[in-house]
Amino acid sequence: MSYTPTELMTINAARKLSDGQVCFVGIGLPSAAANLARLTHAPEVVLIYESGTIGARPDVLPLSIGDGELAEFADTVVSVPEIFRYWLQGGRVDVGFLGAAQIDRFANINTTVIGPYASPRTRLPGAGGAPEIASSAREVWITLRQTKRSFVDRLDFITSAGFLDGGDARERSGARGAGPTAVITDLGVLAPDPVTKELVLTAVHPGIDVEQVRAATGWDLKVSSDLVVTSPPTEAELACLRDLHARTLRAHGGEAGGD
Amino acid sequence: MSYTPTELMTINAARKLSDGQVCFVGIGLPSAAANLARLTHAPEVVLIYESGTIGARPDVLPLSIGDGELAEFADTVVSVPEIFRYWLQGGRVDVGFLGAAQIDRFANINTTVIGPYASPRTRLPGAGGAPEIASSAREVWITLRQTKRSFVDRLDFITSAGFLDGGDARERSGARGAGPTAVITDLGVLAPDPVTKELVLTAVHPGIDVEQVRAATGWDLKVSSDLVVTSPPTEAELACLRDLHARTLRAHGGEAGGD
Amino acid sequence: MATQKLSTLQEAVQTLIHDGDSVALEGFTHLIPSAAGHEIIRQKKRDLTLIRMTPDLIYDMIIGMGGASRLVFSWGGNPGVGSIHRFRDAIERCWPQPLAIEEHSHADMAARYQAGASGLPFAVMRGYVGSDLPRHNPNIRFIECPFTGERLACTPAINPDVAVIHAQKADRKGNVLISGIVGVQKEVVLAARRSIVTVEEIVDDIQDHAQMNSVVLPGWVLSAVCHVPGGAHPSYAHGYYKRDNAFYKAWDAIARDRDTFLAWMDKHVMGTADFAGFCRSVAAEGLIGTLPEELCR
Amino acid sequence: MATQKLSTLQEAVQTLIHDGDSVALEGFTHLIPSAAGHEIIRQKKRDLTLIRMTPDLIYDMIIGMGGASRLVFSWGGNPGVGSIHRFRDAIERCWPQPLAIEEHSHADMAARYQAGASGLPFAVMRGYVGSDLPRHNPNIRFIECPFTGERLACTPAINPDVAVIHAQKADRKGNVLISGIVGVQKEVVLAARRSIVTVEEIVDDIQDHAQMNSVVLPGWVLSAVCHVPGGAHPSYAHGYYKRDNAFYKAWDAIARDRDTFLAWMDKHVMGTADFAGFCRSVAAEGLIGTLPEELCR
Repeated sequence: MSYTPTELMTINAARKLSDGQVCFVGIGLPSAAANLARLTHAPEVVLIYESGTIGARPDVLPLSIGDGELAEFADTVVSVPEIFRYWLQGGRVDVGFLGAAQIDRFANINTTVIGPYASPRTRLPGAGGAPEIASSAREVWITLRQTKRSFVDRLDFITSAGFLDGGDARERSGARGAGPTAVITDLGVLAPDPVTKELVLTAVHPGIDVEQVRAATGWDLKVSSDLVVTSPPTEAELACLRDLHARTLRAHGGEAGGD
Repeated sequence: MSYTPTELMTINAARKLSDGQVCFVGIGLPSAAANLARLTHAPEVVLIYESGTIGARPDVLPLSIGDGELAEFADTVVSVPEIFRYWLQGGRVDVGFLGAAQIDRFANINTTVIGPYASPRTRLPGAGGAPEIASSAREVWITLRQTKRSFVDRLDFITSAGFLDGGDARERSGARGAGPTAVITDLGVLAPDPVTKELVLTAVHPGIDVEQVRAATGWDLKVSSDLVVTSPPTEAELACLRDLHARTLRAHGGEAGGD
Repeated sequence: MATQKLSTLQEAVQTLIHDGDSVALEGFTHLIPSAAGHEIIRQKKRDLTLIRMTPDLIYDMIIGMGGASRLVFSWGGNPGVGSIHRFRDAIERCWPQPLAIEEHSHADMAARYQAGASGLPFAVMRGYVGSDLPRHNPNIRFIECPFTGERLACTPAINPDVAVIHAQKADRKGNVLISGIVGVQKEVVLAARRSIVTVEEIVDDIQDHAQMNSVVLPGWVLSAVCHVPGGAHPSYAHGYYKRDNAFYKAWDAIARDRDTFLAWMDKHVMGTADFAGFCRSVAAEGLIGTLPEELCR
Repeated sequence: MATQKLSTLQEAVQTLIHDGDSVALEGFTHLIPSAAGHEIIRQKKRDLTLIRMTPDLIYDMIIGMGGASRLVFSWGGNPGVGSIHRFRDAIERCWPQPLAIEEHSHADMAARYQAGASGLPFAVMRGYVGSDLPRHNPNIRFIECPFTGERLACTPAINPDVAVIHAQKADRKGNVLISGIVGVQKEVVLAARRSIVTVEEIVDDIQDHAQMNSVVLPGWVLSAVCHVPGGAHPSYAHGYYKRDNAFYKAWDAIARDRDTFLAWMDKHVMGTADFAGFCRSVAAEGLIGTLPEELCR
C-alpha cells in the first residue's frame, strides 16, 4: 500500500501517544495525529484543545481550534482562561503536541517573525498557546515538514522554548517539564541528545536516506548510532486515517482539516 | 398595628434599597431586609449572595448563605471564586449589606474574637466575606441590634474596615467605596459625620427616645441636630414581611430564617 | 486513564488519607461531604490539618473527636444557628487538644484554592484593607503592582494532600457532575494531590446528564469516587434532598456539652459501620428529616 | 436595572464606540461578532486600538479599511487556512497606515482579561520562559513570589473601553446566554467599560433556556444587546449554524490583493446598509454556505 509523506508523518506521530495520556493538541497535523491515535490504539487518550474542550472526541477533524465538533463530543467545555490556568498551568498535561513554522537545533520554536521583529520580512501568526504549552507540559512533541527553511541553524525569534542554548539551559530557565522529547517530520524522527540537548536524527522513515534528511536540515545534523527505520504504516492505520480525512472533507464541504 | 423591634429594623433597612441596585447580601437580617425590598418597592433589585447566586429571588428566606432556594431562582449561579473576583472585587456591587457582632464608633466591624486573639474570651465565627465586601462595595450598610455589648468604644479586633480611626483614615488605607453610610438598628439609624466619620444618631424609630439609644451605646453618642423619627411600618410592609416569615417557617419545618 | 476509580468510602479514606495529612473537605453550604467526615472519624485519623472555608458540623465533629491539630478557615459556625461548640472549646479551652488556627477571609480562601488549582505559588487580591487579620497571620502579605504601584494582598496557594467533596452524579469511568451551588468544589479537587468524591448516584455515562458547559470533573483528575447516597446530609444535594435545617439546630444542643457530644458520636458514628448505619441510627431518634425514607431504615 | 438594553446594532456602535477607543471584539473561533465588525467599518471608526486574542477576518477587514492604529493580540491568522493578508500588509508594509502591535501569548491574554474582570491591576502567570516576546514587549515583566521566591511573569490587566461579543440568546431584559465554546466572552465583557452583545435570538425569559450553571451575563452588566441573526458568520453559533470553512478559505484570495480587497469591501460592506444586506450581497455570489436561507435572500 502506498502512502504520502504527510500520512507517514501523521501515523508516526500518532503512534507515540499512549492510551490514557493527556494531550494538549495543537491544530493541524498534531490534531490529525492525536485523533488517529484515539481512533486506533489509544481510545482513552484525553485530548485537550486550547478552546476549552476537555476529552474531545471529534468525529471529523476540526479546521480551527474551536470547531463545534470539538465541543459537541467533549467531556466538558470550559472557558479559555480556565483551560490555560487550571489545566495547562495546573500541570495536568502529559504531552504538548505542537506544530511550528521553524525550529532550531535545540528545538526552540519560531512562529512569530522572519527577519527583525520591528520590520519583519515575514510576519507569522504569533505565539498562540505555544509558549506556555512548551514550558508546562510534562513533555513536548513537535511535528512539521523538514526543509532547510523550517529547520534552521539559528532562529530570528524564539517564540516558545525548547532547550534554549542547549545543555542545562532549559532547566536553569525555570521551564517545567522535559521539553521537546521528539520532533516528528515527513523524513524521520529527531530527539535531543541527553547531554547537549541538540536534536539528533534517531529514525528515518522507510525509503528515506540520511543524506536526504541532512539536505533538508539547516545545520550539520548529527545522526544517532542507533538509527532505526520506522515501521511502514499498517493497512489499518492508513485506512483509519483516510477514512478520517474523507469524513472531514465531506463534513467541511470540501475543506480538509488537520493538515 | 403593632410590631416588634426586629420588624422595625428589617423594614427600615429594606426601605433604603432602591430598585435596580446591586446588593451583596449577608445572611440573617440583611437577607430578610433585602428580600422584603424586592417583594415591595424594589422588584428589580439584584441580590447577590457569596455562595455564587446572582439575581437570587428566593420565595422563602434562606437559613444558610447557600440554600437551594437561592440557586433555583437566580439569574445564574457561579463558583465562589468567581463571585468574589469577577463580581465583588470587579466593582459591580452598589451596596454591601452586612450584619455584625460588634461595631465601634467608626463603624469598624468585629466578627472574630472578644478578648485577645491568641486566647479569646469568646471566639466568634470569623471574617467570612465581610472584609472584602466592606472594602469593595460602593457603600456598606450594617444592621444589628443596638446594645452596650454590640456598640463598643473600642473593638478587640477589627475584622472588616469601616472608617478605621476616622477622618480620612479609610481613604488613606486604600479601601474602595464610601464605606458604611448607614447603621440600622432596632432603635434607630446612625450615619457617619461627613468629616470625623464618627457615627451620629440621625433617626430614631417611633416611640424610641434618644436617652434609650445613648444607654445602648458604648461611647458618648452624638446626636444629629436634624434628628428625625422614622415612619412607622405600613400595613403593607408588615403584611409582606410577616407573610415572608410565615412561608419561611413552613418551608424550613419550623425553623425561621433571616433573623 | 481507564483505571478503576469507583471504590467504597472505607477503602478510599483508608488508602488516601493518612495521619498528619492536610485535608480539605469542601462544599459551600451545599454538597458538604459529611459521610466522608464520619469515616475519617471512624478510622481515627489523627493530627490532621483541616482546611475548609466554612468549618461547620463535620469539622466540629472531627475536632471534638481529637482528629485535628490545625485548622485553616475563613468562617467557623453553624450557619443560621450560631456557634460550633467543639471548635470553640478547642480554641478557647484546648479541649480535647490544642488547635492551631490559620485564619483568612472567604475571598482569600477562594483565591488560594484557585492559585493551587492553577499551579501558581500565590494568589493576589484586593483584600484585608484595614483588617487586623494580617497582624495575626504571617501568610497574609502585601505586594506592589509592578505597573501601577498599588498595594495588594497576597497569600500562598492551597494545595491540600487530599480534597474531599460530595457531588450529584458520577459515571462508571468516574466522571463527576456537579450542579447548583458549586462553591469551590472544582478548585479544591484540582488543587489537591489526591481527591475523594462521594456521589448521590452512579449513572452509565455522565454525558447523558451534562450539558456542554456543566461543571464536570473528569475521572482522570480524581483518585476515588464513592457511591454514598445521602452523603451530604445535613447539607443537601440539589435535585436529591433539601438542607436539614432541623438537624443543624439540633446539633447546637448535642455539641454544646462535651459528654453529650462524646456519647452521641459514640453511638451514631463510632457505633455504626458506615453512613447507611449512621442514617438508620439517627433516624431512629427522629433526627433526620430530609433524606429519602429508604436511606433511614 | 430595568433600563432598555435592546437596541439596533447601528445605534449601539454609534453611541458606544468612539474614534480612538480601545475595542475588544472577542469570540474564540466560536461566536465572533462579525456583524459588529462590519458596522464599525461602515461607520468609519478611526484610530482604534483593537484587542483580540485571535485577530482573523474581522480584524483583517478593519485594519485593511484603515480603522486601527494599534493591535493587541496573541495569534493573528486565518485559522486552518494561513495568513491574514491585510494584517501582514499593515505590519510588513504599513498599508494603509502603520499598525503598532503589542503581542502576548494566549494564556497571558486570557489572564489579562481575567485580571480586568476581577478589578485587579495585573495578572500573574507561569509564562514566557525562554521566549523572546518579553524583549519586545515592556508590558511583560517578572516578579518574585513573596513566599517561594519563584520568578513569575506578570502583565497589566486589560480593561477595554468597549467589549463586543456575539452570543446565542438574550431575553427582553437583556440577559444573555452563551453556550458551547465560551472562550473569554464573559471575561471581556466584565473587563470592559462598555459592552455590546449581538445575539441570534431574542426570547421571553432566559431562565426558560438556561440551566443553573449556564454561562449567563445579566443584562445589568451590559450596555447594549442587539438582535443580529447570523451575526457571527463566517464563525458559527452553536445550535444555529456551522462554521463556514469555505468562506474562510475564500477570504485568502479576496484579501491577498489590496485592490481586490477594497473592491470587495466596498461592494459587500460599505455598499450595504446592514448585516442582512451583507448576507444577501455575498450570498448572491455564492459565498455563504452555512447561514439559514432566509438570511440570504
